Amino acid sequence: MTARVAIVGWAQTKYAPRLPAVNYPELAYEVISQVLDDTGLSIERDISNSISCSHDIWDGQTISDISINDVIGGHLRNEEKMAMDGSTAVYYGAIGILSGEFDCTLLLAHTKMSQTNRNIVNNTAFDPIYTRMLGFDYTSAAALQANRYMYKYGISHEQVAKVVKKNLANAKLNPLAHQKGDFSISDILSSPLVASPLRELDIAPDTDGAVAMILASEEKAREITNDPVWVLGLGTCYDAYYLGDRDLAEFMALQKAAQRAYTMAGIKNPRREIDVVELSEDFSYQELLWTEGLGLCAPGDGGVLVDSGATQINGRIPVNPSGGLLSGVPANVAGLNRVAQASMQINGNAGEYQVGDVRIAVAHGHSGYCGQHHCVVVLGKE
Amino acid sequence: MNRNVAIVGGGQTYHAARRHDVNQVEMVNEAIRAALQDAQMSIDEIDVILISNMEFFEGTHMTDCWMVDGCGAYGKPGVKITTGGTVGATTICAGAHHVASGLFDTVLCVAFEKQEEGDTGAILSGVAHPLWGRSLAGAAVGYFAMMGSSYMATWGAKEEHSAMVAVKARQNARKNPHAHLKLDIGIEDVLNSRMLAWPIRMLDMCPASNGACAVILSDEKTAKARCKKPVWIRAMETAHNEQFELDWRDVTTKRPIFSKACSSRIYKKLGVSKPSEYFDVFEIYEPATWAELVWYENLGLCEPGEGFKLIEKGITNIDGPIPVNPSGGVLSTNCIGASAMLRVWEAALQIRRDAGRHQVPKDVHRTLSTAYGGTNWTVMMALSKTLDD
Amino acid sequence: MSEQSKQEIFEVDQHLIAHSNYFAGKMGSKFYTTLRDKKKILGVKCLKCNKVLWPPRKTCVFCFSELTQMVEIGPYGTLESFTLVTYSEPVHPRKAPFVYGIVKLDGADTGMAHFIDEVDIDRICIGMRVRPVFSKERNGNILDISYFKPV
Amino acid sequence: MARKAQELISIPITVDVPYRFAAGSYLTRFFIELRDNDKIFGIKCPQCGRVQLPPRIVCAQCHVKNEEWVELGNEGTLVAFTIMYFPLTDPTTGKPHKSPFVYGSVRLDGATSVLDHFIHVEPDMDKVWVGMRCKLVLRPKNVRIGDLADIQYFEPLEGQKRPLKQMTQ
Repeated sequence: MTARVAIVGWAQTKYAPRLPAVNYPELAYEVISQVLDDTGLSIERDISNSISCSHDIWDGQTISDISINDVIGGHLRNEEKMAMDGSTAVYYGAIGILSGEFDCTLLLAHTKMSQTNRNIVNNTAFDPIYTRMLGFDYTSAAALQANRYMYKYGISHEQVAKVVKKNLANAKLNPLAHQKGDFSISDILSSPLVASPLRELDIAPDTDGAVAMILASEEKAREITNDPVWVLGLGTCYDAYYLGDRDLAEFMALQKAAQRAYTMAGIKNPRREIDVVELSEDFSYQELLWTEGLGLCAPGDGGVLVDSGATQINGRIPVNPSGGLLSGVPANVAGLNRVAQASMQINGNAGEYQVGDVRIAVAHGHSGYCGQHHCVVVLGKE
Repeated sequence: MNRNVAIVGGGQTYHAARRHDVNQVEMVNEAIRAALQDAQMSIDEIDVILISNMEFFEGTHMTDCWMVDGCGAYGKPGVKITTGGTVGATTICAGAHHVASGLFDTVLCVAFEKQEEGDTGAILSGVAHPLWGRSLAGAAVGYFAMMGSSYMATWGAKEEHSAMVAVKARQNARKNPHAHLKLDIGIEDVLNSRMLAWPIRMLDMCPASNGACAVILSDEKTAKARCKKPVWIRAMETAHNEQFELDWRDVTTKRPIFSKACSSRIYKKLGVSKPSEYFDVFEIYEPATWAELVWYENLGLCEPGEGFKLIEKGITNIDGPIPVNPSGGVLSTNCIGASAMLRVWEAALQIRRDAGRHQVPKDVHRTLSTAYGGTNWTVMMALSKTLDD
Repeated sequence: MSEQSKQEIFEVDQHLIAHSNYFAGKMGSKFYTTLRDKKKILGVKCLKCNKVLWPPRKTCVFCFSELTQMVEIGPYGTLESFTLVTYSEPVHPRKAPFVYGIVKLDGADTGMAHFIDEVDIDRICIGMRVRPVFSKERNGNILDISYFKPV
Repeated sequence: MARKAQELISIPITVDVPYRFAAGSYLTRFFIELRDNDKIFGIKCPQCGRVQLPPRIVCAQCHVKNEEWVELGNEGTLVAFTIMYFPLTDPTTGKPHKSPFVYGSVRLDGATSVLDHFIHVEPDMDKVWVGMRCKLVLRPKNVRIGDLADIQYFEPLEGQKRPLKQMTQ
């Protein structure tokens, strides 16, 4: 890529299981005003367009960016909404800047999971003709994926539990996380069963929160900050739709999305060149599966990788030092939070969970059930 | 834009109130196969697929994932963008951004709505703030009724004028094989149709349609190598409006209005001083008759208060000097998610002279399309026949 | 706004209710009328991929070919994955606990997600052979198959 | 060969999603004042001075935070209206509003924004006009819940006459 796009600022709410005092535009305004204050930018003078990221059914409002329009500066201006995971806002925002149409883009993702029932919401993502009436939701679908994956590669319950143990311990270092603590493998394996093999601690908790971020062209970024985080690579990919269409232990779409992002970023050997990964594990086992899809280890070796300690905060390739989604990040906000966390690592601003000197960081988000659509973002230092 | 972007192909389904013979995926696939055939391309030549509709209108979450089979999106990049009724045009903007970015050469943009499957009334009422006016919601009809009464009271127009718009749309639709409401009606038929909210009658409003549209965009090199009649995207602009102050219905308002803000920006970009002469055809998003008259004025086709005189004099007829909606427009076909994309595709057909019986007789070098949705939002797109136009 | 922070927390309960009606298409209709009237399960064959897909569809997800040839699959099949669901939701047609599985029917290359029943949860395993139990009253929807059970 | 038309299957599904909407800090105060004190409050933009309804966190025009609460009059001027003949369903109750009825936008004294609500007049074009003065009628206090429905409707002030110049037809 000859032209370059930078992340010049971001802000996050503190995440909580329930924030009943604010509605979602107010939640969004908290992070939007903070990121504008932090960067010293004004909507009127600096922001050329904005992209919000949420779903009507989560928000309980048709065309729900109607309620976001005012706080994001959409009045008489350009606003668009991604009905996907937050990572896609970074992808599309960067493309807008590379197109030459825009030079400074405000991104937002918000969700109040507490205001509805995730299983009823997610049931509507299943096709109405062959599957929805059976009552599936993302958790029961994920359980089928987990079981298939563990069976196919002989991944043990202990290996999966190690992801939970690691991420919830990492989360203790992250002041914004709400689910955290020191859990033993036996604590995790004895937490209440939800849908076998998934137990309560294997599942990202219901969370309310929002993230805002600002992207800028290289020229604009230089005016705004001395510490731009460069967007080096981007990739998205759709997978097949029906639960039975693919072997759920495989990850064609993630592999392709990652390959596209790596090629663009000039990454030839992801295992060596990537310093830290913030990926979207809505469920514990997904961290293992996605590390394989991202090429951090061979297919089926996700369990071996976690056993080796490589993905620990002080390991060879730390994964989710922030605590990941298991520490409490809302659906849809997930991917934008991953990009923000990865950016903090690049800038050395991750505080107690900084993994050391980071030159290349990878953030990942996915939409739909069992990873129907993936988005990979490669970030780098100057 | 960093690269020129052309429309190199497109297609649409026929639009109808009932499509019991197809499911949503199959209906979308009809438009995609038509677009690929029109562009003489195979799905393997498509780099990115952008799928859009009104989110949750059919009661389904993540519809883009469901559409993967019919769109040929398996293993391909793509995203879903939604902006309400404007979404079809927003998706073409997104496609143009993808091509102009230099990362992709060919993009397939898809938009659809199968309104008969969803609960349009319930979902439309959800547009209102849950705690502010939802119990009175569904009043899109009421909104345009207020616009009509404001227009009449201020400018002295008559109900016959809105009826003329209704007649023009449905008579044009009779020339468009894809249109939904192909009605051989006159002014009296409109005035005798059922009163919904004074002065809006049944025939003053758009129908609920099922249908899909697909448009293929390419960079200049691909377009020139592969396409006999590329149509160039020259400018795009988006303007939204705040959530609660919906001044468009009040024609006397002094506040800045989304439609005027957006058109003045796109005219400035293109150096347009007289839009009625600069553009040869307009395809505008008119959910109700009165909105078409207000669009004439907001787009600067005439002075404020003169819009009804344009329709009275037949100036915006298919064979008039400023043809507006020769396709029959949204008043004849409203598959909401696709409606704004159809405006752009129909404009491109006019430039290519491929519109068949609804081709305008005059030369067409430049067109302007508008979209409408959300709480008075619009997306405008200017197309041209050559890069010198 | 200190004054406001002391305010009561004001929340309102609402439902968004939408009555939808989804058309299965001609191929989907043939699948359901055959299931309802003959208790037979149809897939569709992609001649290019040489695969049989379930659910039937007019376009091959893998190669974009137009598909027309419906073929009977099953009724026996192999369990690809399963889960024991312990929670209840209003969208569930069965009361928890129940078992979901993915069944690859004989002659098909893709799986069908459905219920598994009449099974000892301690003995259920991937690779297990299963067959469908059809509902007594069949209405032309996916619940015309009641569940799959071990052979 | 005459072929019987194929039976086309459809699958009816009712999507029913429950929500617990937070009013948020601004609407909470508005609804409590309405419910407990019979008062209507707007919020004033510190930059452009627009007094906005419903009260909201930012002025969309200026993108500044709104903080100044302004009590509005319970009387106002009708700025637009229509007679609804269409039996519009109230999505929160599932029942239709009885038609025909008059529905309009009233600018309460002191407000920049308008408030859309029922206008309690006969559905007759001669009985309602732009510029008509109206007042708010609230539900009895004991049945108020803190909702826009605590406002029953606007009713015209007595002793007004339709201005002659404004002939609608």
